[in-house]
Amino acid sequence: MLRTMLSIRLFEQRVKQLYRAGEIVGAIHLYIGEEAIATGVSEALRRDDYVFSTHRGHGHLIAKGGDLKRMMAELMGKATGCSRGCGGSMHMFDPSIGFMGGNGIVGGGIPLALGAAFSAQYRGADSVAVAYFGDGGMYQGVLHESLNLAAKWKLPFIAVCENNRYAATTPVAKSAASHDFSTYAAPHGIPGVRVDGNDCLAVHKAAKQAVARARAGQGATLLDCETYRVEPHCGIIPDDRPQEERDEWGRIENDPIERSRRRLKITQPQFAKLRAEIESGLDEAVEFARQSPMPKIGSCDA
Amino acid sequence: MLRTMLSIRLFEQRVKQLYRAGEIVGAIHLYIGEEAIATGVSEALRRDDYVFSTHRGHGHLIAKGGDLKRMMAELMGKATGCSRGCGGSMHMFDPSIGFMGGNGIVGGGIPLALGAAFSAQYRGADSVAVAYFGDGGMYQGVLHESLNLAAKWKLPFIAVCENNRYAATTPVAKSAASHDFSTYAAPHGIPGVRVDGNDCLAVHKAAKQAVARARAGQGATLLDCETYRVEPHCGIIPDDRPQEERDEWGRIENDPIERSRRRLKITQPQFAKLRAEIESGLDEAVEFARQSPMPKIGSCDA
Amino acid sequence: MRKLTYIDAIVEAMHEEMARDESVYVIGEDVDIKGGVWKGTVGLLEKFGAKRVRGTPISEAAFTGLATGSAMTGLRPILEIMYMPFCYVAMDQFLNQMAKLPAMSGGQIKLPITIRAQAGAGTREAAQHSQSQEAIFLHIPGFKVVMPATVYDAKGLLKSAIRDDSPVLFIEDRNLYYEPEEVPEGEWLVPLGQADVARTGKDVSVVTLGFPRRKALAAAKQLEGTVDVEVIDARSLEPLDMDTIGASVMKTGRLLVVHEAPVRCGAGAEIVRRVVAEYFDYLDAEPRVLGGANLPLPFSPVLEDACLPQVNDIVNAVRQMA
Amino acid sequence: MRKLTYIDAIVEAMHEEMARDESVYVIGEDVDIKGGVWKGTVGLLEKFGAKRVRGTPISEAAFTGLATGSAMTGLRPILEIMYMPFCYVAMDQFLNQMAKLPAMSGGQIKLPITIRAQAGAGTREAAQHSQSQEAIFLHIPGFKVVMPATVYDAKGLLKSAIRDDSPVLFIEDRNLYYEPEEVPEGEWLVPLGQADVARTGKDVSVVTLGFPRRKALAAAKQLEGTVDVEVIDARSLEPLDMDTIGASVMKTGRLLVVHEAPVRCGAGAEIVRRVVAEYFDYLDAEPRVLGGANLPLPFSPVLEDACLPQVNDIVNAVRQMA
Ligand SMILES: Cc1ncc(C[n+]2csc(CCOP(=O)(O)OP(=O)(O)O)c2C)c(N)n1
Ligand SMILES: Cc1ncc(C[n+]2csc(CCOP(=O)(O)OP(=O)(O)O)c2C)c(N)n1
Ligand SMILES: [Mg+2]
Ligand SMILES: [Mg+2]
Repeated sequence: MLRTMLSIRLFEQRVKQLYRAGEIVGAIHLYIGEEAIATGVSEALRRDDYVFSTHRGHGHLIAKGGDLKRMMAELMGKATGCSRGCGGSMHMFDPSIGFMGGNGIVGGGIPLALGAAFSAQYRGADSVAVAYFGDGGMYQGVLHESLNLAAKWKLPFIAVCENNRYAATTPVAKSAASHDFSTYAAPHGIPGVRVDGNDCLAVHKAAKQAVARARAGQGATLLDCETYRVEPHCGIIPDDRPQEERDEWGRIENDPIERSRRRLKITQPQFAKLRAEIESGLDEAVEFARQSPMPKIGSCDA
Repeated sequence: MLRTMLSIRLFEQRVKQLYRAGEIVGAIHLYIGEEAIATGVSEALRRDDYVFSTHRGHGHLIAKGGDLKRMMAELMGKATGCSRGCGGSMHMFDPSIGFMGGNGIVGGGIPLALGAAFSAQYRGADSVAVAYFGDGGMYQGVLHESLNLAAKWKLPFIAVCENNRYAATTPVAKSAASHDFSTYAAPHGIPGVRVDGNDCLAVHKAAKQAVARARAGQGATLLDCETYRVEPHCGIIPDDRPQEERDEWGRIENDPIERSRRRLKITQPQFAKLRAEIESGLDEAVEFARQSPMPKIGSCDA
Repeated sequence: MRKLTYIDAIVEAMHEEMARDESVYVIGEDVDIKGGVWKGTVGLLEKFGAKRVRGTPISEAAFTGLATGSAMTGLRPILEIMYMPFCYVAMDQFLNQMAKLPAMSGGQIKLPITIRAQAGAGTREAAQHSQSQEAIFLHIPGFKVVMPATVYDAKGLLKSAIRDDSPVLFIEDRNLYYEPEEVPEGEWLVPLGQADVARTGKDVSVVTLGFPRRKALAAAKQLEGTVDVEVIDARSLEPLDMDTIGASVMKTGRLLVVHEAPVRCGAGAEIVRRVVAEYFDYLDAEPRVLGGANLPLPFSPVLEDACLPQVNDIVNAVRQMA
Repeated sequence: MRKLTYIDAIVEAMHEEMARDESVYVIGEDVDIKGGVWKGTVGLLEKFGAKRVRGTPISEAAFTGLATGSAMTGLRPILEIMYMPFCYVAMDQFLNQMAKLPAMSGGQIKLPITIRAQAGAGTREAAQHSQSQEAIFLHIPGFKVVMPATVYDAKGLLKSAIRDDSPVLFIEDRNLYYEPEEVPEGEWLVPLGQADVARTGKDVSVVTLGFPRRKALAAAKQLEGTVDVEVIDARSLEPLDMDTIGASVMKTGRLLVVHEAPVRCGAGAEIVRRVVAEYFDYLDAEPRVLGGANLPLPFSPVLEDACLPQVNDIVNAVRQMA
């Protein structure tokens, strides 16, 4: 999992550079600091399981096995992109590995994931479907409708809240009457589990249980993963969060990657080597994206 | 409250006759058997409190003090109707007594009521707003969004679920993962109260508490009132509910009006007199409606 | 020939297509209880079981999204919306998701979804239960849209819709549901994108959408001897059969479009735009649209009737242009 | 004269109207945090307090309904939708509730609501963040709709919208937000229902909606000497100033409408329909609409640009008709 988390981190840092340099345009939401969630969840998934992502989805795709070259090409709007340049950062797709797309609408992907879970049940497959969403997604009614349906129909559905404390500039404490989103599961009679979202092992453990339940036909689970958004919400929005809060979450001991490195007792030289490997893959990805042609006019007319 | 309940019952029976006779057309949803809810709730309300109703709203309006003449005229599509013939059964309005309209969209009135509660708070008035909805409304996400907002902003908002076990032909047990809707309040940290919805005193007691909380600035409450729809869902839909269930709810001891009569020790002759009084008011209402002119073309071009 | 009602034709189409393809299933409110409110799913539960006939709670947004997600992963849902205005509750799922996923994915996602939406007006159910929405689904790219007005077309178009690989909005009119018409035995398809010349004539082309087909035919009958009216039932609005409409206009030089939706930004305006753009030189008079009044439909029968185009209105409009 | 940006003009209008009327308040996501994502509410919180500047959770359906309910009971909300396609999440509240309550109540309910919706395209934010929806709100009766394209109009129309007693959809274009233009000091109103003749000309009438005003003016400049183009910025789509458009068409005999929304069933088709119905005999050539491509907007810059009407497209279209 360390490798996956580091791949996500370095990918996002590269994206940030390219965005600053104007090589990548549009709206970019970085996953830095939240890597443990997608990594821990995907570690419990198979290729034929489904993932439905959000506006902040690069990490979800990398963790599901996404191709860095085609991702980078997508961000540059190239014909070789994983959505052929039609989707961009918020709408990457790779159905061949069960990655069913990012979503620009907060909460919009949740019932879609429900549908994939339904489809698995219908076909008698034991695949499961994961819906990621932020704390902001907890305020969208469709989540509650979906939890009810998933519970009632015992669908292999896993709702993963990436509770990074902010929806754009609005803190959770200002929007949510409840502060523990795992309690939203109770009225529907499904497990709601609060997890340390900066600990990939904790996430993985909870996800593994949820996946096992789902595969066994026992239905849905809601995970509330506590984490923190290290970067600003999006390129265009200045960041005004309290410095103490950022310092606290910024502490090296809180960093999901560093926590994993220490736990695995990876030495700094070993880590540097891993890092270098990933960076060279990223060099290739960027080069691939740069060299790729622009899509032909008309190529998104699905 | 007995008088109010009986007025509702007899009004609805009159509507049923007129509907059968073709004098009333359109979609009519009768409130028979559920009279204790609106009656118990409205008994706790003032004229300057707001009520937002549903497709099954005649009882809500009568309990709030609605004028039977103008209601009957509305049902006949007349110019003198409480919505000037523009609304019909599902869209009766009487803002002068705080009755802010029926609603043809399941759940649609809930956030409107939230707005009236907001408005009261904004203006520093101590009015409260009631949103009625059926068990079917529990499946609409906007309810959950509204509970969160009401809780967070401590709005004087009272959500009243008329849990009559069916949404059209679908029983609660088939749709809801949870069987106790009062539990939906817990994640938002507001009181959720389950009430015997066929006992106007029980409803009234719960409503009084909710209203007191709301007026005191302590925020919202969710009431789950258990009742039963005695009539078919709507004129056009045949009724296929289990006979045992209907028999059980049909038992005279379960009838909200009879329960009230017995409790108050009203004798049958007294009751017959009350009934006759109400019937004669209804005769007038029907006559008024019949004699009223049709609206002029263009009169609904608001 | 045999007699069949519009709603039974719909049921028959679903029976055939569900038997033909295991991935086709039905989802919507009450669809698994005695054939649903409109009797539009009669017998399906008994034949295909609860797995393939899914009654839902009143959660349009969730189950519309569910249908879409299931189509993304191999199924072919038939999604029933009990009354068309309830689509609005699920509009994000229709217009941001279903409409856009195929294009945003660069064509990797196919959505073989049929949306059965019950529409129609004149039934005294007031504004929130009666509203034509074809123009919205035509304006926002991503849907095919059909509006059958005969029993034959109901069955044939529904079967084509179910077999199509993109979202098809199939708009039904409850006023047509229960009156039998003659139809052939067995199976047939009506391809998407073909108008039906319901009556030939040489003086004025009247293009209808859905229910007004009947009213236009009645008007044409009344006008017999004075004006020779050609009635074209568009049937399929996207794709739209401009060839048939254009050929008619080239013959008559006069166009009247009739639908129940409000005129402003409606499908009639679009047909006028296209006819004007492509056949301007053939026009002998200004093309016109006769549509619903520009307000939410009132309840009172006298008011509601006045808001909808009636046979007389068509007669008058045709007289004015001929 | 002084320089002001479009977004600051909006802020100024709200400051003035909130100071003028206690019942006016602002509600939307992040509006109370540093002036919001777009800086469209800067200073309001400091001046008017948290009671009148309400940041909401991401619950568009609930807070749109809340705004409506508050308007039913005496307040005058300014409802901000962060990106226009998010309206779909609240579409029942917009189209079944806000649009219909005044009519269904027989006029007893008034809804003085201003909906500030941030729209626009060309910013590489892909299909779910860029979609013009004016045609939907024009088609479904119940709204007034304005689309200011200048700083002057942004302020003047917003003030008129806030003072109006019915729901007014105020469509902003993010591409216009931050570039200053010259405007007068103090207060002014621009009445709803008046078009602006942005440039007079005698050969071709180009009617624009929103942002394309600029492109049409640039095209007119390029065409100077060959074709004399009149550019009419519709500004207000409902009510629509047909007198000004008609007068122009009577002069030029040629009409081109330009907007960014897809052409099918768009506002351009509606303008063509009306011009054809009312000014047919003045037309010397077929009226045309130049609009967005008929697909969800793609991300890739080359593709997105190809989907939107550009200055060159306008030049070519005008050349073809002149
Ligand atoms: C329905 C909807 N409303 C508003 C937005 C604008 N928006 C985009 S991301 C965002 C914040 C989302 O917060 P959260 O769900 O917590 O995810 P995070 O960005 O924190 O990962 C907002 C308000 C949107 N995309 N969709
Ligand atoms: C959004 C929406 N979906 C479906 C309907 C159709 N419909 C009208 S009433 C009804 C059942 C409502 O059940 P419930 O909320 O329990 O109220 P009840 O009729 O039992 O009083 C349904 C499905 C509707 N009006 N609105
Ligand atoms: Mg967040
Ligand atoms: Mg019920």
